[in-house]
Amino acid sequence: MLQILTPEGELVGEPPVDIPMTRKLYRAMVAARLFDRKATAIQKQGRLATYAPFEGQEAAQVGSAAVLRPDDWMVGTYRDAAAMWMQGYPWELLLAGRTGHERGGSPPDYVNVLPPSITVGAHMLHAVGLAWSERLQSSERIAITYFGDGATSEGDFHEAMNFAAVFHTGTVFFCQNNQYAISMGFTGQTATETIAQKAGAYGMPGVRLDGNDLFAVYWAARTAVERARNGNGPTLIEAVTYRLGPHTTSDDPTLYRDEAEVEAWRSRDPLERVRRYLEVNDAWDEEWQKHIEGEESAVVERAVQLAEGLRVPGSDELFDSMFAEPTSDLERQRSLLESEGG
Amino acid sequence: MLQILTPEGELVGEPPVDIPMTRKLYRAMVAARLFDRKATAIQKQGRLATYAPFEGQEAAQVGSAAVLRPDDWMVGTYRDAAAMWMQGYPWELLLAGRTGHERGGSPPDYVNVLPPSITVGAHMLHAVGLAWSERLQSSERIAITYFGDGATSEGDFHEAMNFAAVFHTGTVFFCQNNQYAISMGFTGQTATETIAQKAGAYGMPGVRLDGNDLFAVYWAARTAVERARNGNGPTLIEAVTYRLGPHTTSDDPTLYRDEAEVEAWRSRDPLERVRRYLEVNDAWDEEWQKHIEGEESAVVERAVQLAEGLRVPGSDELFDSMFAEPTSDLERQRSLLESEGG
Amino acid sequence: MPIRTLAQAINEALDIALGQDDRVLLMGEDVGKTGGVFRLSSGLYEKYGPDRVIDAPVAESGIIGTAFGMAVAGMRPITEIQFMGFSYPAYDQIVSHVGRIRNRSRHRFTAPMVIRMPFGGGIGAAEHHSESTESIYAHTPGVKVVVPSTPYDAKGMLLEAIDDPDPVIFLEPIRLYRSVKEDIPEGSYRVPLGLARVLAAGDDVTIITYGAMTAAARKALAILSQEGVSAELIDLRSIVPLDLDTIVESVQKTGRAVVVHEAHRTAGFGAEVVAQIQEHALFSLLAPVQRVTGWDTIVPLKLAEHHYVPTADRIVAAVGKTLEE
Amino acid sequence: MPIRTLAQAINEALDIALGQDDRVLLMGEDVGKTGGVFRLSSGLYEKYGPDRVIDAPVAESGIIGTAFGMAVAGMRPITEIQFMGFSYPAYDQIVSHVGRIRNRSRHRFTAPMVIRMPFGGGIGAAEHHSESTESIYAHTPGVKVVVPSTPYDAKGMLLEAIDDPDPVIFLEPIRLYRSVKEDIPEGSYRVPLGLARVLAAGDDVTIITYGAMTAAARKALAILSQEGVSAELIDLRSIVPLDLDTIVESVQKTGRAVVVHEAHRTAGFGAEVVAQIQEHALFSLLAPVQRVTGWDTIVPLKLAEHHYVPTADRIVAAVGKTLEE
Ligand SMILES: Cc1ncc(C[n+]2csc(CCOP(=O)(O)OP(=O)(O)O)c2C)c(N)n1
Ligand SMILES: Cc1ncc(C[n+]2csc(CCOP(=O)(O)OP(=O)(O)O)c2C)c(N)n1
Ligand SMILES: [Mg+2]
Ligand SMILES: [Mg+2]
Repeated sequence: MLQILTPEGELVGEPPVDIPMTRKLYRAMVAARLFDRKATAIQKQGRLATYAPFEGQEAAQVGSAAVLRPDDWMVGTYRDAAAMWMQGYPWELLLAGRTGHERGGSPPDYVNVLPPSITVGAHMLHAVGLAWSERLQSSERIAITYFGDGATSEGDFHEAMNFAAVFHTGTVFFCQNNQYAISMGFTGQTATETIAQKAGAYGMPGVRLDGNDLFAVYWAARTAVERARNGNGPTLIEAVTYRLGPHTTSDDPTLYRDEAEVEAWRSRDPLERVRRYLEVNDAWDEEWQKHIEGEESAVVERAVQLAEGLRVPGSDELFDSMFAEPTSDLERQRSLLESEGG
Repeated sequence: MLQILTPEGELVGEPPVDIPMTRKLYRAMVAARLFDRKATAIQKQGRLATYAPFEGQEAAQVGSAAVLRPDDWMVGTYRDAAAMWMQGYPWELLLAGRTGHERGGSPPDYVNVLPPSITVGAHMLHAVGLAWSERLQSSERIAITYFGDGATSEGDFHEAMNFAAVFHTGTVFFCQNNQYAISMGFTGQTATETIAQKAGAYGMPGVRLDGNDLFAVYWAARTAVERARNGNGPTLIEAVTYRLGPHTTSDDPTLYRDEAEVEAWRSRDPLERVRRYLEVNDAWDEEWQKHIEGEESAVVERAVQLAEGLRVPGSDELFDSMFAEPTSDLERQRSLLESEGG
Repeated sequence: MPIRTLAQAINEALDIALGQDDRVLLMGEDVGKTGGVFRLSSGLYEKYGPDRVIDAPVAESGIIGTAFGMAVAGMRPITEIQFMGFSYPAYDQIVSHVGRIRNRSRHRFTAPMVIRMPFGGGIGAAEHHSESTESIYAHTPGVKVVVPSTPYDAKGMLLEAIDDPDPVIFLEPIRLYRSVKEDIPEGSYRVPLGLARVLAAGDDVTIITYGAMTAAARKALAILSQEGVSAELIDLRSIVPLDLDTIVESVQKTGRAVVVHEAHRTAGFGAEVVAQIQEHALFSLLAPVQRVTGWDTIVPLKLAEHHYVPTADRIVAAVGKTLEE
Repeated sequence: MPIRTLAQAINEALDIALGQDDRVLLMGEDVGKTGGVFRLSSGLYEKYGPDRVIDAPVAESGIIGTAFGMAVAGMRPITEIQFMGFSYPAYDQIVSHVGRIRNRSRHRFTAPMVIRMPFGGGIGAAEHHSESTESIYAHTPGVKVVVPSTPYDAKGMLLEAIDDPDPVIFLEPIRLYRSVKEDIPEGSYRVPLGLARVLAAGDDVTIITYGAMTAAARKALAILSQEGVSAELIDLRSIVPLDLDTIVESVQKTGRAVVVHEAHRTAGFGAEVVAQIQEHALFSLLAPVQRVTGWDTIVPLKLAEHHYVPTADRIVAAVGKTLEE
């Protein structure tokens, strides 16, 4: 398992980024954690429908998204808010999906990130088609797709991997093996020791790495993205990580795992090891920490306000969003709703 | 690639069966070929709907089915008539599906072979459930499933392999890699060199062998079946073989492959090498060949008569075959058909 | 008789079935250790063990396809699809195999299995979690499709479904899991499949519905009765097979009907009910049968969901239309 | 104007679209080297190469799911599912993604793509090869569902579908591929989606159908006219959206209607048509609308298929019933 930065913050390999860049990525991880905790908190207040926290997976998401070009495609899940935000998806829209507003699925024009996928598995195929399409249009854009350990059991994972390998698409398959699919532990999901080895079934390279190690993630993602961009085809990356929180805010993880296991993974926290590394390199102090936390908190607060301030969608939006032009069927239904006083 | 008997009929390993058994299996292959050619011939006369010939794949089917117990489960495809017949599915019923009679899907009580699967991929899951069910009922029955190279691209292949490995079911996955899925050559189907290596994605053993070599097939199938029966879980077998005929009688293979390729594979004929081996061992002569051909032809002829003589299903059979008891919906529809003079 | 929610009633039925018959097993995502995302199978994993209450990998086709094989070889699998919106990856298995094996083999092989699916909206859930696409299953030959809306029916129908010699799709209205309660018998009892239930008798109009929409319809009844309109309320309970007699008898009496479902309108099951009414009771109709339905749109997320899921007010308005003529 | 079969008309439309617009591509099993199992894309692989006419692995979800991604990123994929009965593994992609992305993203992302499927029976094919489950797609929000029955319509509608900004399911009646021929324009022309076509005018009864059943209906018309019955024949051509005006106008004129399809009866699209007629023209009806349909059974194999697929005689009998009242 590839590792560059140990949980203690010691280098055991060549760091893929310099100190200023490491500070930037660290700050992004701090921002992501603040967002995640804020979202969890306001969900408890009933201001969001269920929320799927990603605490513990910040290095995997931030480190991998950091290597993309701004116009690359990203297709992730309900748990990949940090990666999507890195690629330009505003926090407020990532929240809006959870306040129950479809507007949340509509990132700005220049952001090539599909709305978070709720179905498990299907979206990986989309990333294959996106990258394929770009190549056919002679563009250099690649596509990265995020998914979990559970998703590898779906047939669509298989079809996506196979199509990507056969048609040699510029797709990076980034699996966050966070050890659980809701209550199902990794060993119940597959009889293999790793997810990375599944790449062999497709004639694709597979890489396994410490997903809580920002540097290992960054290095492997950069390698895979370059490979994809150069027309050398897809890669499967398995980032071994852990979901420290519940599956979603409706989940009760005590039903299926021990606190001791969680504690063991807490000591492998992806932020803490980078903090130590920066500290040793005189690039971190309490003051800066407070400063960035203050700034990023303000951004998150503002995002919450924006999300909650979005105009509530009226019924017209319903009928107007299905096709470029509503069909006659939908126009009839619109009148019917009116006539029923709805 | 495992091989025991070369195309020239020379042993390069230990034969898994003795001479009398080899004669029995050879005779079964001869019978299968006669059936296959007869079916193709009567299809040309319009007496069958399309037919999917298996010429060239006799060793794969006969050799693997020969290792089963009579009550083991078998789940195969439209091209696996020889294997099914080996397991007790009467030739006449295998024809009846093609004369357009549902009765063809109904083997005798004691034959645990599901009707030939027309959908590609889905049936492999059934073999997982069958074997699983037997284990839960403390029975020693195992399940073998036959499928092609094309089928490995379907999501259900993946889900079946994964469930079998995770739940450790007594399932043998027998892939006849006959190089084509209709017009799609093997190299367009997957980017891997082999199908056997896909087993690694599931933590399952995978074996690749010369599928035109009766002995290699027999040996590997026996090993896998024993493994399954002993509770040691599933195996993937890739039998490398070739479909000498068209995909079905409606197919025109000249559109996608060269005659030279076909000729090369003809020289690897699965029957001929066993014949040579038997001949060298004084266990084959022209006379015996004529004798068995005569007898097996008669059996096939009789099967054609039986299939064509089956009572044509009336409309009642339609409504009576959907549920144990027709529902009220179906009873209404039955009356309606009558009232419409249908 | 103890008071039970619909969720508890299902739990009891599962417990009884697993306890009575070794061939019965439950399989689905998270049904074991956690008792399922709705906790409907709570306690059963501990009681019957991992061979009988099976936590499956995240693969719906795998769940239905292997359960199908199990059923063919003599087990009685009950499968849980976490939400109806996640049943589509298993759709091919259901249409192409589960509903066909008896016909394909002329009764030689059968697949007695239950496919449970929580369905319907109204709880402000995430996308795909509010689906109500029962009509696609109603259009699938070889499977029965039933929908209890009370704890009593849920328990009795589930036990009946498990014993049915054919596959049964068992739809569970999410919104009613914990919002309806009633006294139900302890132990085993049966409610036959295929029979509707008249929840309230009335003379002026027939309201026909099923699932969570029975709750909206009950509210509508209360409003209507204040307005002096006497409505008969039919809970179909089973859409395949359909209890046509109960429907036709009622419409012949009232001369007016409103069919309510939260499914999309076009080719929703309401169309079938309307078609049957007009085939069998056209000349009793005093006004066109009205359909109160979800729209041909995606079920909206929380903030706009009320524009989609039928409400008591929309039902009342539709009844009003039938009374205009 | 050259005489073309429906199959040739489709081939021409594909050729024109591939020739005119680099974003257009065709993907499916065996569509390339062999030109597809029905040879509808013959010659196109040679002409446009493997990047534009793509032989896909045997994986329907893969085909639709990757084509969806391609469409989102600017291509105009035309996918071929070999037979409608093999579309079910892709059902989840269609319901959960193809039909939803525009709504999910509030127009930010769209998936303009065509999903072609040969459908219907009557040719004594193997199991799964005679499916006609269009109503499940009609019940799927966000996709249009169209069904040409003539070479002229096939070409013009396919070109229109390829240009449509939204996903279109394009159903091709297998039985008509080579059995209907007519003069059609060379080059490009369009037939708008969503409009029915009156194939024959009449006064006594309206027969409403689509796909291969137009052929049976035409035969029925011939028989009826000998019996002195003047029937109007409507080919819906599009089931989503539905051209309600044409239907209602005709039924208001004739007072009688028969809806014909080869799909299973329960929750088939005929139910929707009947429901719409009774909603919009109840008081014009002189008799219950009749549905002549396939049954809630598996489509039988060759020997018994004629008990299933509607025939001219069954249509005539149903017309007779409407005239009895
Ligand atoms: C097709 C489908 N099946 C089931 C679900 C319900 N579900 C939501 S998340 C989840 C577990 C996914 O686990 P994993 O892929 O490991 O991702 P993680 O949640 O751990 O990030 C399941 C089963 C779903 N959303 N989609
Ligand atoms: C789900 C599904 N998709 C497509 C088809 C059409 N089809 C029939 S056979 C075939 C090729 C299968 O190839 P392979 O698995 O290699 O088996 P072989 O025919 O070579 O024995 C295809 C695509 C089908 N029957 N089922
Ligand atoms: Mg996970
Ligand atoms: Mg093959």
